[in-house]
Amino acid sequence: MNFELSDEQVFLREAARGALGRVNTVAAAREALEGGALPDLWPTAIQAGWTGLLISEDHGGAGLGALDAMLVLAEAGRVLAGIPLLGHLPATALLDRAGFSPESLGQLADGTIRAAYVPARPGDDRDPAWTAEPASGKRRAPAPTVVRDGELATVTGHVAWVPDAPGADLLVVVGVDEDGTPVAVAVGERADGVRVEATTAYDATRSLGHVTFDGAQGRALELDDEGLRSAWFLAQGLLAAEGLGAVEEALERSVTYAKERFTFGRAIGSYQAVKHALTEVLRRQENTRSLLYYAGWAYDDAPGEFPLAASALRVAAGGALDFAARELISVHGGIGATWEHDAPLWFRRAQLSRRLLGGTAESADRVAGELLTSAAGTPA
Amino acid sequence: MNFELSDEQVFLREAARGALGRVNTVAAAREALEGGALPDLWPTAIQAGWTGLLISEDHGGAGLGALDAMLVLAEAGRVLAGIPLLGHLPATALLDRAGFSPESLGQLADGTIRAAYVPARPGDDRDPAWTAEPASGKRRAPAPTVVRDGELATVTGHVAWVPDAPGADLLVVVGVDEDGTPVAVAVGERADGVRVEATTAYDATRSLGHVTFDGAQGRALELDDEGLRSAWFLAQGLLAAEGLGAVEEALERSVTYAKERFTFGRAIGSYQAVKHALTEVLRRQENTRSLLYYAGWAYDDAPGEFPLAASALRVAAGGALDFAARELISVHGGIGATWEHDAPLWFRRAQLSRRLLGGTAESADRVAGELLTSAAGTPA
Amino acid sequence: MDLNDTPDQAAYREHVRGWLQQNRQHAPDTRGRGDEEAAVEAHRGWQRRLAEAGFVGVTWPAEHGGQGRGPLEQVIVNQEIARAGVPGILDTIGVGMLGPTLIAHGSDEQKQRYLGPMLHADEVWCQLFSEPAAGSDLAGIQARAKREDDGGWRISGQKVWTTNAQFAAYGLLLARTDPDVSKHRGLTMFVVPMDGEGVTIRPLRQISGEPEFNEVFFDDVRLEPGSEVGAVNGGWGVALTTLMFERLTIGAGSEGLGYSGERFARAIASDPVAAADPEVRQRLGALATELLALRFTGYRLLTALSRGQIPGPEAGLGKVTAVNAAIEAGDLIADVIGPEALDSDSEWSYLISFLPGLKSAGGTEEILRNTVGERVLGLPPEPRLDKGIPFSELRAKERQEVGA
Amino acid sequence: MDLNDTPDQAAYREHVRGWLQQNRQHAPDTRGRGDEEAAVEAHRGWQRRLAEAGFVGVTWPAEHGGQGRGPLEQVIVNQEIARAGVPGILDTIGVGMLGPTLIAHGSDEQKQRYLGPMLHADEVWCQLFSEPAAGSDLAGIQARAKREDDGGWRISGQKVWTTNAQFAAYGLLLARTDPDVSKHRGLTMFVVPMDGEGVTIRPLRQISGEPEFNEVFFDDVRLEPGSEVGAVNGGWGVALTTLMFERLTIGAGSEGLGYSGERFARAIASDPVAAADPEVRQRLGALATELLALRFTGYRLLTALSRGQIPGPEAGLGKVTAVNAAIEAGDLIADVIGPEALDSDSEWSYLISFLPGLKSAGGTEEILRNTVGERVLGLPPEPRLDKGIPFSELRAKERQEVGA
Repeated sequence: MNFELSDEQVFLREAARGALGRVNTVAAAREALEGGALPDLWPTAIQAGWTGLLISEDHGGAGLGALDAMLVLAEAGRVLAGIPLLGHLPATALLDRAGFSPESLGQLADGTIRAAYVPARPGDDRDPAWTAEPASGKRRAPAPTVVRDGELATVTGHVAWVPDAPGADLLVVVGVDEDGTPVAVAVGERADGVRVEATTAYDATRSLGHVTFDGAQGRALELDDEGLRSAWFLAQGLLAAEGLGAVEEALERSVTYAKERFTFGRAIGSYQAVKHALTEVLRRQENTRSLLYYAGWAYDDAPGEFPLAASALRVAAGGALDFAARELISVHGGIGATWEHDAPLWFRRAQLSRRLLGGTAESADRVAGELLTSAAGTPA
Repeated sequence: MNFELSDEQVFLREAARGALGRVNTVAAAREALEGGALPDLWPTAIQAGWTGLLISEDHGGAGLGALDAMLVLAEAGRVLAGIPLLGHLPATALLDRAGFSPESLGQLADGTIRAAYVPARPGDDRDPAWTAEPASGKRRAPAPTVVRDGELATVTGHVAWVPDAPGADLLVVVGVDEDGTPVAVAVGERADGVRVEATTAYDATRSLGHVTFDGAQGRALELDDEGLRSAWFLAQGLLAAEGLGAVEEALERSVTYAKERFTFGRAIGSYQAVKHALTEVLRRQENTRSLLYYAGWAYDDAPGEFPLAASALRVAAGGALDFAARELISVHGGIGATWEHDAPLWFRRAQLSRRLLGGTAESADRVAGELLTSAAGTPA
Repeated sequence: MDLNDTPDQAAYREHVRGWLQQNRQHAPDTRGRGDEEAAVEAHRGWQRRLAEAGFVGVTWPAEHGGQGRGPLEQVIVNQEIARAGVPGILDTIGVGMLGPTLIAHGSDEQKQRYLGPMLHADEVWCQLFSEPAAGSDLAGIQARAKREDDGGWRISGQKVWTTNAQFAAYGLLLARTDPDVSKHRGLTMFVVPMDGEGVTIRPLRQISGEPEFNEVFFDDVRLEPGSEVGAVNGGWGVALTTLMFERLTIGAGSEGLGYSGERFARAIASDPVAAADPEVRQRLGALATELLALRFTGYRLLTALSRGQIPGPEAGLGKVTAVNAAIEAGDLIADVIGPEALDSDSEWSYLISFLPGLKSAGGTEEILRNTVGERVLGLPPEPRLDKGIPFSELRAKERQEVGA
Repeated sequence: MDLNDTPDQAAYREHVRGWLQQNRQHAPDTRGRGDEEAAVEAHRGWQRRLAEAGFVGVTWPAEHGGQGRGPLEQVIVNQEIARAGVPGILDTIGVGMLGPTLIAHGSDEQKQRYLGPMLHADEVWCQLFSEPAAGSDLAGIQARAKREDDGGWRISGQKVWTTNAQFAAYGLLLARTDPDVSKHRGLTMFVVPMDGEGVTIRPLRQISGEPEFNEVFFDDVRLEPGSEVGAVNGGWGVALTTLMFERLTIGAGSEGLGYSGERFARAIASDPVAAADPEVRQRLGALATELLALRFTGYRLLTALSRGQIPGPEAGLGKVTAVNAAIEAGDLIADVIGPEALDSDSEWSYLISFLPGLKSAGGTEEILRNTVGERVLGLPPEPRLDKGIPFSELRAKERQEVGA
């Protein structure tokens, strides 16, 4: 057993931290709320090789695993950096797995082409239907419909709140054919019948798009059910990884302030109310980290457990970041809740993140569903 | 506006506390766990006039209201006393409201006859069917069926975990006729086809019975829908009132110990972890008390709100007692979790109480249902 | 238990309702967000009109321009104003807290000069207590007041979380007049003209971007002799009076924040899938229970007030209940609606952004729980390292520890 | 990330598995609750058999009868024992914590005399640290040890929460040998024969009614010279060693409590209505996430151990996670099943009753959070009123404050 990062992974993480440290992404996050432009970090991603992280070496990528990708996203999350990897990485994983055209894969790997994953949530033990993100409300939307004609496929449907869709060159959308069987289709952003309405909500660093396909044509990818499912859970894991990084930074900032700020003659970190809350952040952070390792391991070594692992990771990360962000504000007192302070940027990140891609509540439901399905086959 | 107890109500409460103080009910609660007999507090109830609390003065009762009844039960709950009023009071409220035979009402009022309410849960906004307590599991059981023949009624069905059913002389059961319309029927304990299986679980002070009617004959009560519904919510309120009393006593004991017990050179009550938890008990206690007043007021003055009020009261009381009982143990450290200590008796009371009569979760669902029903008729 | 009016109260309610019906066309529309200055002027005029009708300072003694009525009558006015759908008064802080403080501790001259214009909103007031380093520990105030030869004063320092400072005529300011005694003992309360030279007001935006509060800077601001309220170095006692009135305002007005189970239920009811979901219902039921408890705790409090009782610090637990239930509600609604609930146009986005700041406004939950634990439950206090130490030494010690 | 065995580990696992297959018929049945004495004897025989095969004290140095292997091999033994469905060793406390303490601090004579019989369960050990007034504040121990003229000792006092005392041959006891120095400095560790004159053992029943622990009373019990472990008045350091091994045991064995999402899911899955209920699923998903995190935190910990790293106090947070998740699970299952779950025959009734006691066993959550906050996050400590004060004065002060 060796359940720790390899030296290469530690290096990858440190390199990511270094590369992202050169831009003040936190200040940019605030300015973007008032209409400022976000720094373009795609060149950084290209230079660091993150664009090809999940593309095999044969196709010009780094051929790394989900864990490596999550480590990079954790560093992005730590400084609230907006890099469109949450959309690109699951899309490239699908394309690589499907053996998409080598030329395109090469361009995706080197970042000349940027892809975005237009997700569908796999069915579960209660309802086998694949569904899409609705614009609003508790009822999930039907996944886009796909009509196949050999390699060609025609897609019709609507998916809301798609991460990193605006500006992507290639959309990898998961829909269902007339039998309800899931199919992934690669659709060029400029294809007829594709509309991406750029939007954002609450956290200006998070680029989102409402994507509409109106008989748009693309290329169907040859993928089995497990491959299609894994993209959804990979996206869950990547989003969660961003959360873990944000928690780490929030905890560091909270601890620093708790040592410096005095009230009633003592540093506030000496009071149990503060101290116990910050150890709770630590507890959640370390639990999240363990689940991140689990998900990273399962992606490669136990794909049957990956849905469980990634969903649990998402639940832990979502809760941890919400808790850590509120605590970051609370430790700072009133000033922590003002526009000029950085703490609200973590709060915004926390609130939006846990509502994306089905929301963390959906992930908790999935954890239960996976366990209940296994349990149904096991004597009590 | 006058939203406080009247002098008479304060007197009723003090008298109840005095009457119940004469027996060591807490010690008896522990002994009963090992098979000891519980003190018979029915004579105390008779002497204090509690048996006729909800029977009108014309029929020999005290003609008091739900609030008065809840105040008495709070005092019973404070000392974990097992008095079969939780069964008797809703039953007598139904009988009195239905204008049951004056002679019987007189005997019920003076305690010569003891009644028990065999409850059915009224339908709600999601499912209009009346249902009964199942022996086990999440699916609710069908309410007993009633076939009416004028005043006579034949009852068939099963209701599990009925408070105070064992030893009751008269069972007031709520069932449904062939149309699903609710009907209350008074059935003598000795009637053919009646079986009461005495049971108990976890809290030996709580007498419970699994009640089976197999074509048992009794007298149908003339009651409207609201009357029948109110019995269910009255039982909820009474159970919650017991909880409030138990919380008060648990808080007092916790505070006393937190002042006396020292660790690291300070009384443990000076540490924020203990202090903040105990103020949380206080907060919940006072919230519960406010809702108890609300429910008491609504029973008489705003019956349309009584389901909401009693359900909210039950939610608050169930949560408060669980929290207070765990805190009572926790403040006492390891010793608080031993058999010889009194704290576990509060814990047992808390765990069983919040699973009876549909459970507190059902009450929370009902609060939501009542509000959602009102909201549906109001513009957003 | 009786939630009905007495005959007297019913008559008073009738009177208020009738007046509002006749005068509501003069009420300003507060919903639009246009020109702030014009909105303030309109609101000022509305308070003046209410004051002339006797509906401002209902509980103030008649000799100071009030009505000398009980707290239930004040509630009746509030309820009827809410029912009529018109705004309340502009200067709730002055009329609710600062005026009563002046009545209790001010000189006759001060009462004469300030109370009337306050009631009529001719002069709006603000409260200048909190500082960046004196929030939870209010007695840690660093703003300095130095006496001049003529008995006047010079003020320097910074205040924060000041509501209405941007249009206030006067502020009630707590400043340190003697740093060489222990921290509660060297404070004095002052009346400060907000247009004085050296006063700078800067809006402080909250998470939502809205400027809910201000920072106020005092740079060697001159006060005339007689500006002190109460005794020199007796400011802590004066401040406690203000805080008691603040507690009354918060406790009795817990629904004033606009958080109610009914409101949140309406948001859920509009989504039939959510309204039938057991998990959503469970959460709604739990938070609505808290908010119902808050409402009826408010009625208990009002009953106590109407009997002349002063509520203890436990009244502050109502804020804890309100804020935490509203956080749960915001969470639930955002879970149901999804990212759209966070869109800047959504009322829920504003609610969600507002709550973290509200959590520490008027004292953090932790400080409140300490106070309630000690003063209501009688639990022993934490060891205090700052007792009896001159304020100046205390500051030096802190700087040293952080440096170490 | 690699959860697989190395080739060496795989071979070792094969060896253990083979041995267990051949010997499992000798394992006692621990499920029945019959004659306790006979059950202990059977369990003792099983540990002896495991010891002879080299499966007890896997990580102990070979010179003391151990195998000198790494923690992962110990885990392999544990896993294979669990897989075979047979009980583990009888004396987990002796072998896991007290033996290693003796190895670190005991005299050569003590190691010679005690370690072998401990491994073979010929002599079972118990830990005599906690007292009624020294739980969270372990250094507040009051049990007294007085030196005799011949260098022996007399022990008086009371210990509590003692597992296995009823059949232990020896105990490791912490007692106060000098009350006139500050509390951490006047303590000494001793080996105590449990059959000595003046030793009284009383079972202590938990909420469930099961006697999980004992109280042990010492009434002027004589110890021979040389019974002290480590230096006289150096007992606190010895105790810290034991507590470090306790942490390792708890941290690495967090699943030993038998709480897993899979187990709780089986209980829910048997009720199809519950299994489809969104509220039930949400709660199950949340608590199962915690328990999954615990499992993989355990693997991280084992990896660190296998690299020779000593886990810090944060390892104790695993217990917090485990206990709180299990409380949630008990709550959920009782909500689903109803009162029947609380029936004394139900496994859930036992679980629900067991947890409140477990919450404070091995240190309360509050103390742990203090320690982690200070030693891991580097937050400043609370002011300590007991530092440097002689123990005897401290006690007098407490008595005075409570009297006041």
